[in-house]
Amino acid sequence: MIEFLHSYYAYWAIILLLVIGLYGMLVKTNLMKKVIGMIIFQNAIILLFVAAAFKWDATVPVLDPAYPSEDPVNYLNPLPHTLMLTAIVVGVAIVGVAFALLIAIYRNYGTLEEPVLMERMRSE
Amino acid sequence: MEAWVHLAVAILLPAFFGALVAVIFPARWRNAPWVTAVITSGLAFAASVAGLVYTASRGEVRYYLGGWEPPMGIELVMDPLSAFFCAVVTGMAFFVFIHGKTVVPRETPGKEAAFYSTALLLVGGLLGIVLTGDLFNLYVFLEISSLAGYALVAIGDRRAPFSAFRYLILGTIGASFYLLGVAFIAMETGSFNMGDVARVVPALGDSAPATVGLILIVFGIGLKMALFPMHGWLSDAYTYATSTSTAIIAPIGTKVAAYVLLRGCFYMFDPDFVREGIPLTTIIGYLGAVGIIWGSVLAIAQSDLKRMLAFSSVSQVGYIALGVGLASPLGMIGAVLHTLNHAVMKACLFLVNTNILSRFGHTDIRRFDRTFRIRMPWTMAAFTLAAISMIGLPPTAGFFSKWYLVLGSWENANYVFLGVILVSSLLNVVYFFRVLEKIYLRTDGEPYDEKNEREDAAVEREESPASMLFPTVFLAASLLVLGLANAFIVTYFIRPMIPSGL
Amino acid sequence: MLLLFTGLLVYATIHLPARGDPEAPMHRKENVVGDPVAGAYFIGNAYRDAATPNMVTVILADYRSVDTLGEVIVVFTAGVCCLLILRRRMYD
Amino acid sequence: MPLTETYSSSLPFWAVAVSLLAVPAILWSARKPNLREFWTLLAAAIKFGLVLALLPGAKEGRVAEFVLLEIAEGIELSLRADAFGMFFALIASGLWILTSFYSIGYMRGHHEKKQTRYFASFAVSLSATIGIAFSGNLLTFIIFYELLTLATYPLVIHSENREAIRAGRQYLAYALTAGLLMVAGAAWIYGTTGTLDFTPGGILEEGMLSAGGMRILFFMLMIGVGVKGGIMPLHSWLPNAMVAPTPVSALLHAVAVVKSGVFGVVRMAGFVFGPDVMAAYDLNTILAVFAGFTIIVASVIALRQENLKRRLAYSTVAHLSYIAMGAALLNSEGFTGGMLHISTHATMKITLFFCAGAIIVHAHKENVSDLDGLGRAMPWTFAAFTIGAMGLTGVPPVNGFLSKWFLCLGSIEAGQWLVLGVFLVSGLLNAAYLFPVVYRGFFRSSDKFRKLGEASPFMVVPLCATAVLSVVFCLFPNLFFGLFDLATAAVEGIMKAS
Repeated sequence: MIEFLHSYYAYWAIILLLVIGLYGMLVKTNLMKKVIGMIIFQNAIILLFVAAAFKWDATVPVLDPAYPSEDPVNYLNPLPHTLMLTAIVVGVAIVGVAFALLIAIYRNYGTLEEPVLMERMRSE
Repeated sequence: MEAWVHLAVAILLPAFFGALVAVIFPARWRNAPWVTAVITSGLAFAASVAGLVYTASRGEVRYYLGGWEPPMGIELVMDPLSAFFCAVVTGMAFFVFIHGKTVVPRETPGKEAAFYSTALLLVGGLLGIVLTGDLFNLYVFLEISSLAGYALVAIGDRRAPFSAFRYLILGTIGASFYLLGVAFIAMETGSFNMGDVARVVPALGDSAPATVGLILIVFGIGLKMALFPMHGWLSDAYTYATSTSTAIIAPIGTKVAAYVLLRGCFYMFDPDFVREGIPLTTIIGYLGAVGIIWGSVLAIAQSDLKRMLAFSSVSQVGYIALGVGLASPLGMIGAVLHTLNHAVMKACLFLVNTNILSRFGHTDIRRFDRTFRIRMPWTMAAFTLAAISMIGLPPTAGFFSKWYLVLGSWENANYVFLGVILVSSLLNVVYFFRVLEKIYLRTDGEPYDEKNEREDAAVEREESPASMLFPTVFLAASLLVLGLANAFIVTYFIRPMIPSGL
Repeated sequence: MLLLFTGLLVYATIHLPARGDPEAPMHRKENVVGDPVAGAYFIGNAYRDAATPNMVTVILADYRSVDTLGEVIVVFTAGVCCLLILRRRMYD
Repeated sequence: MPLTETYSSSLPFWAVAVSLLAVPAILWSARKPNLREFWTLLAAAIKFGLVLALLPGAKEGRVAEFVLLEIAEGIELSLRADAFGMFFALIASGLWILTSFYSIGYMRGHHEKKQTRYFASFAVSLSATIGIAFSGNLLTFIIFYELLTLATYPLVIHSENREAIRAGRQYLAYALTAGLLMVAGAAWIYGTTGTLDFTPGGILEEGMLSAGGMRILFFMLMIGVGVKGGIMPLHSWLPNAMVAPTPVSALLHAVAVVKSGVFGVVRMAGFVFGPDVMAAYDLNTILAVFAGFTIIVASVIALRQENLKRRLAYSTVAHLSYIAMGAALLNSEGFTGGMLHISTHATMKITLFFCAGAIIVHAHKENVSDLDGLGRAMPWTFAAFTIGAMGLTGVPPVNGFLSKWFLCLGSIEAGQWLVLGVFLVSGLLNAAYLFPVVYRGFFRSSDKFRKLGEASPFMVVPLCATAVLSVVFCLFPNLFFGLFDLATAAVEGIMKAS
């Protein structure tokens, strides 16, 4: 049982983060908080990939003469790490565009609270 | 063979190259971004058609980027399915760009370069999704196209940024779900290459993470596709954006999501497993069926033409989902053919919408009257033809995709789908003939007399300029051609793409 | 809905290979049908292929350089998007 | 009777296409009425000539076939001029010439607006009708059937007042629903048999579907064609479509639309289901019940109609079901009678509608009670009306007698005394609702029409021509291009194959 928990607790922590992020995106009414939820959600996925790349008793994927590279057990899996570098940048780009949209919304309506915003949009 | 391999790259490169070029011209060359967009999308279109013909006759093309064989490197795969979708995407983009010559400078003054650059990025991203053979690479392209999509939706009236923000939140959820699904599949199979995944998954037997991964991908992509309960973003996004933005996003955005759905369900996974192991395709099909009815009913309730067309998109996407849901060769033919048909119809209708908007300044159906026909006869003729096709009357293209779907429904003995297709056609009649009556008939109920005739004779013809009229009428006319040539398309282009397991 | 999502994910994760297990499909040299797996190949061959000790760098810049190109395009897209969204509009 | 053989010929295609090709010419010469009407007449004449050119072959049992292209995977857009199709095409294209002449007189006499749209739609309708006649398979049939719906919609809403628009909506709703049911039915048949080609004796065979499935399929297809054919619970669009100009009514109710419907009924009965399947699953009884009900009820309703055109419309509803009834009898006399009634009813009813139109345009009267003494002012018109009325009642020597004779023979042959009773009772009802018009016209006197002369020759000549045609057709049924032989040949094909 302990072993089972030991093997899987990281995934569950990530799921918790995912749910928090999703909750923020779907339920919060402040648009900025939605963006924060989005950031949490994206980063949780990144963590999941990184967790998947993990191997017990392995070192970072930089070639080290002390660890023979013929045996992949010696190094962490480099592929998910690489992919996540890309994913992080993609995430940042999305957040950037989200902020640009928030600026545009604020310029047009002077608020980022969804109920107020809906009210003002309806009264146009 | 050697030279043809490069076709896959030749489709992909022009769009991104054009996006880069479009922004570097000095501001006083006002038409330069437009010319760039038309030329690059035209090149991509030509390459796509060449690719389509090539793959139809000689099978798929695989291009190893950087020379690294998969699963180490990333490959571009141009098989009949992806070549077909490339042709649809680039073709629609080409015609919409031509149409934008005078509209874009009016709707987004001073931002033509950014507009065309973004639009080309959208096209490039979508082409990347279609062509890539790598799951993670697909995510990158998905985000490129999504970002461009958000920005295109955000320009428009005052409400547009908010609808774009909602689209962004939901779109990001969709893309993240996709990535999550990819994570699970990769952790089970050890590879991000679609071909590898397709080989490994059957060997795994019943794998819970891979299944959940597929479900996450399907629902993530379902969000992008505006599949029924996830369609909320679409109507506002399409309505408040500028009309050219809508015209470029609407025909191709949701279609590429449908491509991912097809790819995931029938190519990466064993169709039998998806159909029977987990009733995933059946769920997709029923969601599509509900979406067809729901979208049509809401379309009837709209008084604005653009919004009506947006809801009709929800309904039409449902047909594609329904074809996927049948999970049979006929269903697949119906779905793929409807992708093409609906892309052409919707592009044509949104271009008509733009023509009306730029001539009359509004698209409020309640204010349409018979002078529209006299002032813009060709545009209205195009609208009529596209509307008939949307309803699904022969010999226009819309009829035939429905025909294959109806055949498929009978084959599966799925009477619910059958009923939905029939009922929705009638609903389409309601909302399109409502507009047609307004355009062509006098609805004031007075008898036609000399006074009316003099009034009608006094109305001047003010058709749109040729750059707008040509794509509109061409797309409308091609609906007839596609209708009559559908057997050819099915036999030569769609049959070869049906996976062996289906 | 959130509960459904959580349940689905937990169901999937408990069937995943244990975290850090070097025999997980992602880390093995060959997958079940006998094809090479990318991760192990990178560890074994990155230096030989690109003469760079950092495997992540090799993958980023060589094996999967197209992803990186895509990443650059994403940033470019974001830039153009901001330009399109934030430039002052005519009626402002 | 030689065995049927098929030869390939593009004539059927050109027969369909010629009026479509006339449409751009008609639209192009919108501002020159004489030129525009010239195109219509030219197309009508060429079309008739092309159909005639196919006739010798069809009589010898040689079927001209033209495959245009593959319209859907595995299904071709094929046109086949078999005996039955030829029979219908001959009637439709022949009467188009007369209707065109009459239209010109009517539209100009009435100062109708939008005549260009009118003539263009008319031309498309005729293409669709000939297409229906020559359809070689069910999908081709459906395509032309839907095209006919679209093409006749502008004709129904021609006057663009509220009534017309409502009628148009109703027409669309009925016809498009029907079309969809046919699409679904066709898909079912294709899924079951793998073919949709019309085959004498039927595509379907016993045991292919369960009894319930066969009946549902039958209902789907029969509702599909029955809507246009005005079979009773589905008829209500037809009298409402009366708001259209009279030549349209003549076209809708005598030639193109409703006849396409009943033509479809016979096609379905003889070439899709086939007499054997019909008999095996009691499908003919279902059809007979609906048809018999329609004949009696529509005749009774017609009795009570004050508006002359509406009265004729209900009469049409009743007479269309004669044809369906003929098909339901499932013997050669029944089929022959039904087919002949397509042609005989066409000439008779077109005569009556032409008369009604002439009365409307010339005397501006629409109601039966206003016609007192009009017969003396318009003797030719009323004489023609009398002949038409005699024909519908079944009095020799008008051709209605001929078809009724065969229908009655068929019902005796089938031992269906009830059906025979229906025919006889409806004959009496016909007399009861048509002869009062004649009586009022000729034998009641009124001063209202003393100065009124006869209507324009553009109208009078066609209506007299159709009246004379009705009589001659009865006396010499083979005089016109061997119509009678054609009908018997078609019936023989069906009966022999089964």
